[in-house]
Amino acid sequence: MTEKNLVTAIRDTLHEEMAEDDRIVLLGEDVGARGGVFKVSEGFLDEFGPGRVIDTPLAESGIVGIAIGMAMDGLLPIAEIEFADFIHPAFDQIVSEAARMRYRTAGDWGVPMVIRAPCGGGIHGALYHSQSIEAFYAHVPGLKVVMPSTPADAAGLLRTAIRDPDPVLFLEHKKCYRLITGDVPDGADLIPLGPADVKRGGDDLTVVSYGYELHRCLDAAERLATEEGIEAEVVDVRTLAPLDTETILASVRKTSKVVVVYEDNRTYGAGAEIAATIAEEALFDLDAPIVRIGGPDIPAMPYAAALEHFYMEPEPDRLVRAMRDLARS
Amino acid sequence: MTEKNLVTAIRDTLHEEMAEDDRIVLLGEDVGARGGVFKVSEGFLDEFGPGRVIDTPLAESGIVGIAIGMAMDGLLPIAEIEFADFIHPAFDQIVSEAARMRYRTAGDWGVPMVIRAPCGGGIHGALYHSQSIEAFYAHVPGLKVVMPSTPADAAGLLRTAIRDPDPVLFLEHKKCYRLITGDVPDGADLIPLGPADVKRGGDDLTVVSYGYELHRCLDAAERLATEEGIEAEVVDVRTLAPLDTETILASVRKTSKVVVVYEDNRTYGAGAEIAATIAEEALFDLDAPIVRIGGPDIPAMPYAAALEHFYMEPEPDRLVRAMRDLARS
Amino acid sequence: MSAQVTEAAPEALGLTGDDLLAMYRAMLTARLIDEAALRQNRMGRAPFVVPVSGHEGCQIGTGWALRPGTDVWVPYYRDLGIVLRAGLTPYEFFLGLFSKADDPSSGGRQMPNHWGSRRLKILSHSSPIATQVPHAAGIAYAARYRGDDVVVGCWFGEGATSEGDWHEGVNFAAIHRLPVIFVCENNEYAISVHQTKQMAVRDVATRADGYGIPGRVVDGSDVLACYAAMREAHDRARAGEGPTLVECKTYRFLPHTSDDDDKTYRSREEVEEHRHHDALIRFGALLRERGILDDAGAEELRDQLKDEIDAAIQAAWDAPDPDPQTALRHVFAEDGP
Amino acid sequence: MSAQVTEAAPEALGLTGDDLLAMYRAMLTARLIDEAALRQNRMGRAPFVVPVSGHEGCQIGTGWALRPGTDVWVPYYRDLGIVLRAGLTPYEFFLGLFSKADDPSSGGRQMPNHWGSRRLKILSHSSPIATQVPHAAGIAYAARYRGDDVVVGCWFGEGATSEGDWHEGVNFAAIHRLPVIFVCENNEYAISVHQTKQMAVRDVATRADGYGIPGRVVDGSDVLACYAAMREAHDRARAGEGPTLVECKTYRFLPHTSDDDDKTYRSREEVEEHRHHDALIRFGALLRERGILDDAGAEELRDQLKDEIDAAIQAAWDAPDPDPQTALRHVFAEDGP
Ligand SMILES: Cc1ncc(C[n+]2csc(CCOP(=O)(O)OP(=O)(O)O)c2C)c(N)n1
Ligand SMILES: Cc1ncc(C[n+]2csc(CCOP(=O)(O)OP(=O)(O)O)c2C)c(N)n1
Ligand SMILES: [Mg+2]
Ligand SMILES: [Mg+2]
Repeated sequence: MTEKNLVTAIRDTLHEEMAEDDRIVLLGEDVGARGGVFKVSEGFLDEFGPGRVIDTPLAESGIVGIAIGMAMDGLLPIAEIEFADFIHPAFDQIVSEAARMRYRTAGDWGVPMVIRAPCGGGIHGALYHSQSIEAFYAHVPGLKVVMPSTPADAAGLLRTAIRDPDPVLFLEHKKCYRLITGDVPDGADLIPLGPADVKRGGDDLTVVSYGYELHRCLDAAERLATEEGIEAEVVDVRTLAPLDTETILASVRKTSKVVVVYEDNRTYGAGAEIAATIAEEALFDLDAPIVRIGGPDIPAMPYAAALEHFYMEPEPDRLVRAMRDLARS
Repeated sequence: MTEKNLVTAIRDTLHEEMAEDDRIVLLGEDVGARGGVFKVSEGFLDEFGPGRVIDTPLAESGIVGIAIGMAMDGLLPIAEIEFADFIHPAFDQIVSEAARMRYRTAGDWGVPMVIRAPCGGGIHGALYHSQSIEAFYAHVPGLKVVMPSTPADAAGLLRTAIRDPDPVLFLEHKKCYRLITGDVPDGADLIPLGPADVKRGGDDLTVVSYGYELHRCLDAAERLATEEGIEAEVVDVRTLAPLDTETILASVRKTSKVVVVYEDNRTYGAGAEIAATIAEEALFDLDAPIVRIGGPDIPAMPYAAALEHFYMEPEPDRLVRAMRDLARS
Repeated sequence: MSAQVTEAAPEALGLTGDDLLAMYRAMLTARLIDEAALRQNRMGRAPFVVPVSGHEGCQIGTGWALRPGTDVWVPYYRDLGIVLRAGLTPYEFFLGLFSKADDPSSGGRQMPNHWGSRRLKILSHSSPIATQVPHAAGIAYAARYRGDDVVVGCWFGEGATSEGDWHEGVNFAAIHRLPVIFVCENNEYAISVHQTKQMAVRDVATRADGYGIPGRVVDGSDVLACYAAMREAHDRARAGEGPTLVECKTYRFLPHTSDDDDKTYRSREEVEEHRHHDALIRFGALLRERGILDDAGAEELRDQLKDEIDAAIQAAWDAPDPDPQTALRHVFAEDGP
Repeated sequence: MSAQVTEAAPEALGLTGDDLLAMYRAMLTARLIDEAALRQNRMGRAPFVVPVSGHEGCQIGTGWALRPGTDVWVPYYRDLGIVLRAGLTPYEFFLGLFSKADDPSSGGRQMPNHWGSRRLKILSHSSPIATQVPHAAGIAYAARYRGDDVVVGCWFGEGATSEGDWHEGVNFAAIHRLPVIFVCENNEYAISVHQTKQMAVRDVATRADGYGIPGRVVDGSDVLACYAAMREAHDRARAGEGPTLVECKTYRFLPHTSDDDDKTYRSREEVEEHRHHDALIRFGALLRERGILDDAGAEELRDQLKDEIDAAIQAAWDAPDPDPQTALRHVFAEDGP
């Protein structure tokens, strides 16, 4: 075990995997000399050479499309999208090509590729450096969508994603990069894509979340436990697609109360699928209406500190209040 | 009132509006000489001229981006995407530009534009001429998403969309184009964007749907009424965004049972938001778990007749059975 | 600047009489399959047909410079001639046309002409136009990365060149001097949209300069000129000199697809005029001049191919349809990671 | 082919001494705002700064050929010089830098340098690169459609030319011969990615041929050459002759933004070398030669501008922040349809 922050866990995992397997190539904007705008590939260019660490032109659709070609011909490309907000030009290549390749060829061709994208807000990134994009992609059959919230999960899930025979969209919340630290196993630890993870046990209510919001839920849960003796069970979805409904439903059946929390704007967000699944599968286990907390339905997220703060926290202690009210209801 | 099919209602409305207001221009692939692959603009080129009916190069991002520029400078562009499946390259222009323009300028600039896209399957269109795309766009703040199911709604909603000061994604289900006919008011009838429409009254259960599936729900409801005396209330969402939760909740509170039906692949589809909203707002009004029926989680939709039919109808009488079971539960 | 490439003597190109005969046979096969497919469409057995007629010359001409079994093919839906050259059989074509379970491209999941075969090194191709261009660049990158002696051929219509993906894919290939050849089958129309509404230049090849690669313009009805331009590009690619953009001026004799009505956007006279430049006629004449194939031989070949195609149609029609339940398969790899 | 445009005599360009002085003043204002903004950043009052230093010459040179109040500006984040020319005041710039409620571009919603003002005919610009290129074409189409005497100027870096949107926007403008001028501020880098990894050509302007429009290459440190090229393009646009692609060879003296560390990807020597070609120095010398501005006058001007900027900073800093509740506003038009 080594303690590191989330971005270091990703860097180290990439480094270990690239040192292990020369089919892995990294491509994206500024991944080479600059080592990535978040320094994820710092030093990689010198160590692995320009053939494996490719500074691309400014063209996301091309980055993904070229990675698809590489993946169809024996390489294991890892495409870095500089900010998740800039993945949109690649939407067609991801949805129409990467995600459909295996299905449309009845299994003949596959696209073993990872797309890494730093996402999320609360980092003063304004409208185009703060977006959550998981809802768009979790809906796409043929694509796996992962968002780790801890360094250990990031390492284990990324390693599995690289070895997965199908395309994986790997979302990294920028706010977690340096803020979240934790122990990471030193070996080549693999965490399967799919299973959610109960990050905190509790009997009074279930909280389902992921990414940076998960940590805010954990903080709120701790506060409620110490100050009011309310024990919340906190489930980290970890993999949006495929979605682990079993773990979520098991917790809900146990606590009979659930709040779903996500940063993305609320309406038609990923939390809707989670809430809907509970409403279909566990309705009669519920003692209270499902509570869903998402961001305001505005383009994430304004620049001015006051406006950004409003997005992240429309009312003070929003989570603690919602969890308390639900537990007391 | 004149009886016409859905595609004719759209054609006539476009024609009336263009004759009325020369700020309206039509642009897209094959909209000119060919009159559109669905003949929606047949004869328009001769009548309105090449300045207003623009055959564009094969470039969807450009089509939308150019329409945005036109809209920012006083025109009212209607961009046609030949098939909704081909709108994906324009995802960035729609999400980052059209939908965010007003917000990012605090109201200074707006994009009064309509994007028309023929969507949906069951017409032997295979993986890339059958897709449902509403879930991707209904999630985007700043964008309105409309899908009419009747000729009258198509006419009234399209007319309103053209006059709306903000971008509207207008989805036309290809299967409804010629199959669905109905009376259309002859005047310049306007139907507001937002309100859902109860297409059939009933007390035993609520069915929430839209597009072509709505008609299959109505057929099933008729069968259940005549054969078994079960009266289903069928709500046509009509506008996915903004979503009319009041009308949906009012019906659910009345019937205490609800099934949400949509053609798009089920997981993270638009029906999830509808089901989640009901679970939050009307949980204690429900006598049975919410039922959600969506397409299989495969890329819509294979070409072979047998496979396409499986997508549209995995088991025979799926809707009738689900509605009956729910009513009887 | 983009240079015009014109007809060369077969000998100079290293093509034997047998080669020329094989090329003619392939072109004729494509033409006869087209006619047969449209008959199947009229009979109601094939809901959707994408004609090739008019493009056979530039497809076989360019395709002949690639090495089946070694090089990689990245064709688009119009490229029946290319996939025949790559090794697809008429029987396999009709399995696709009838969307049968054994359709090698997609098991009946995609529309006809949406090619793909790992075995034949034909990349799977979707409906969205131009998405295959970056794929071709990526494959060329992978091959070069491993040091494989592989050239990637990437075909598309002039309409595809308007898409951003075309620009991004060609640019990347040029920057890395990748072993890929971009072949534009310029038939003047993107469905109904004439070239003059697609670009303000006469030749797509003019764009090559802007990427720092050579551009070539060839008469698509001149099979040997197409072959010569492609051979040169193939040599450049193998020599590590990077991509070439080859533009073949061609014409589609039939509607865009069986769903199209081309009378709405082009005159019969225009179509007739182009039929006079049919590569099949022109190349047939060349074979006659050179005593490789006389009229009797041509007739015999045609009859033989027709029989083969009829047999293929029968066999394909009798082949099993996909099992509905299989619609759920292959969303992800079935063996798992 | 893309032609090289070189310095012309101001008289020949119809520029008076006052014009030259005004141009110099604008360039100097941009430079001094840059320095002041970075000081604010170090003081912790401006979290994010996008420097312009090095680009002032090509911005003021090209921007001067457009008519404020008549023509439309489609700039990108680096274009402080352009928006100053369009009429944005230093005070308004600092309102944006401090994301204040009265920031004319976005009311503090967008990052600094994400310009936009209906009043000044400056199109709102987002972070995604090159999305404004199709917008510029659309605006030019609308203006031409109405018969307005309007020219659209569209600025971007060389990095933007790799995006599909750039290709699609320029192509459409060329097809319709729209009154738009595409100006590439080529500073050799897209953040850290050098031009040689972005394209296989020396000049972006080489791409013009492929769209059927003229391309011009100018030395971005030669203000009058930039003006001359833009004037010619402006005349063409007004004469209905369509778009021009003007490439200005320039250089960014400072890191990409206040978040960047350019030492990781370029040497100090390289940066120093380019500082010797600072357009501000070169243009200042020209004014001296012509007796338009002597050293004393230059000093005086600098002091005067500094005072103005300091006053602007103070006023902007004291301006009110946006009210948090307003974050919910303007998702849609508030008056409704
Ligand atoms: C992204 C996308 N947009 C639109 C279409 C609809 N479409 C199918 S073929 C075609 C024209 C293609 O023309 P071209 O590339 O010249 O090839 P050709 O058919 O002429 O051989 C269009 C617009 C599509 N398939 N994909
Ligand atoms: C679509 C998109 N991808 C990536 C980025 C991140 N990014 C911001 S500026 C930039 C480089 C732009 O370079 P260039 O166009 O040459 O302009 P310059 O900054 O050199 O003036 C990049 C990659 C972005 N803003 N948008
Ligand atoms: Mg064509
Ligand atoms: Mg640059």
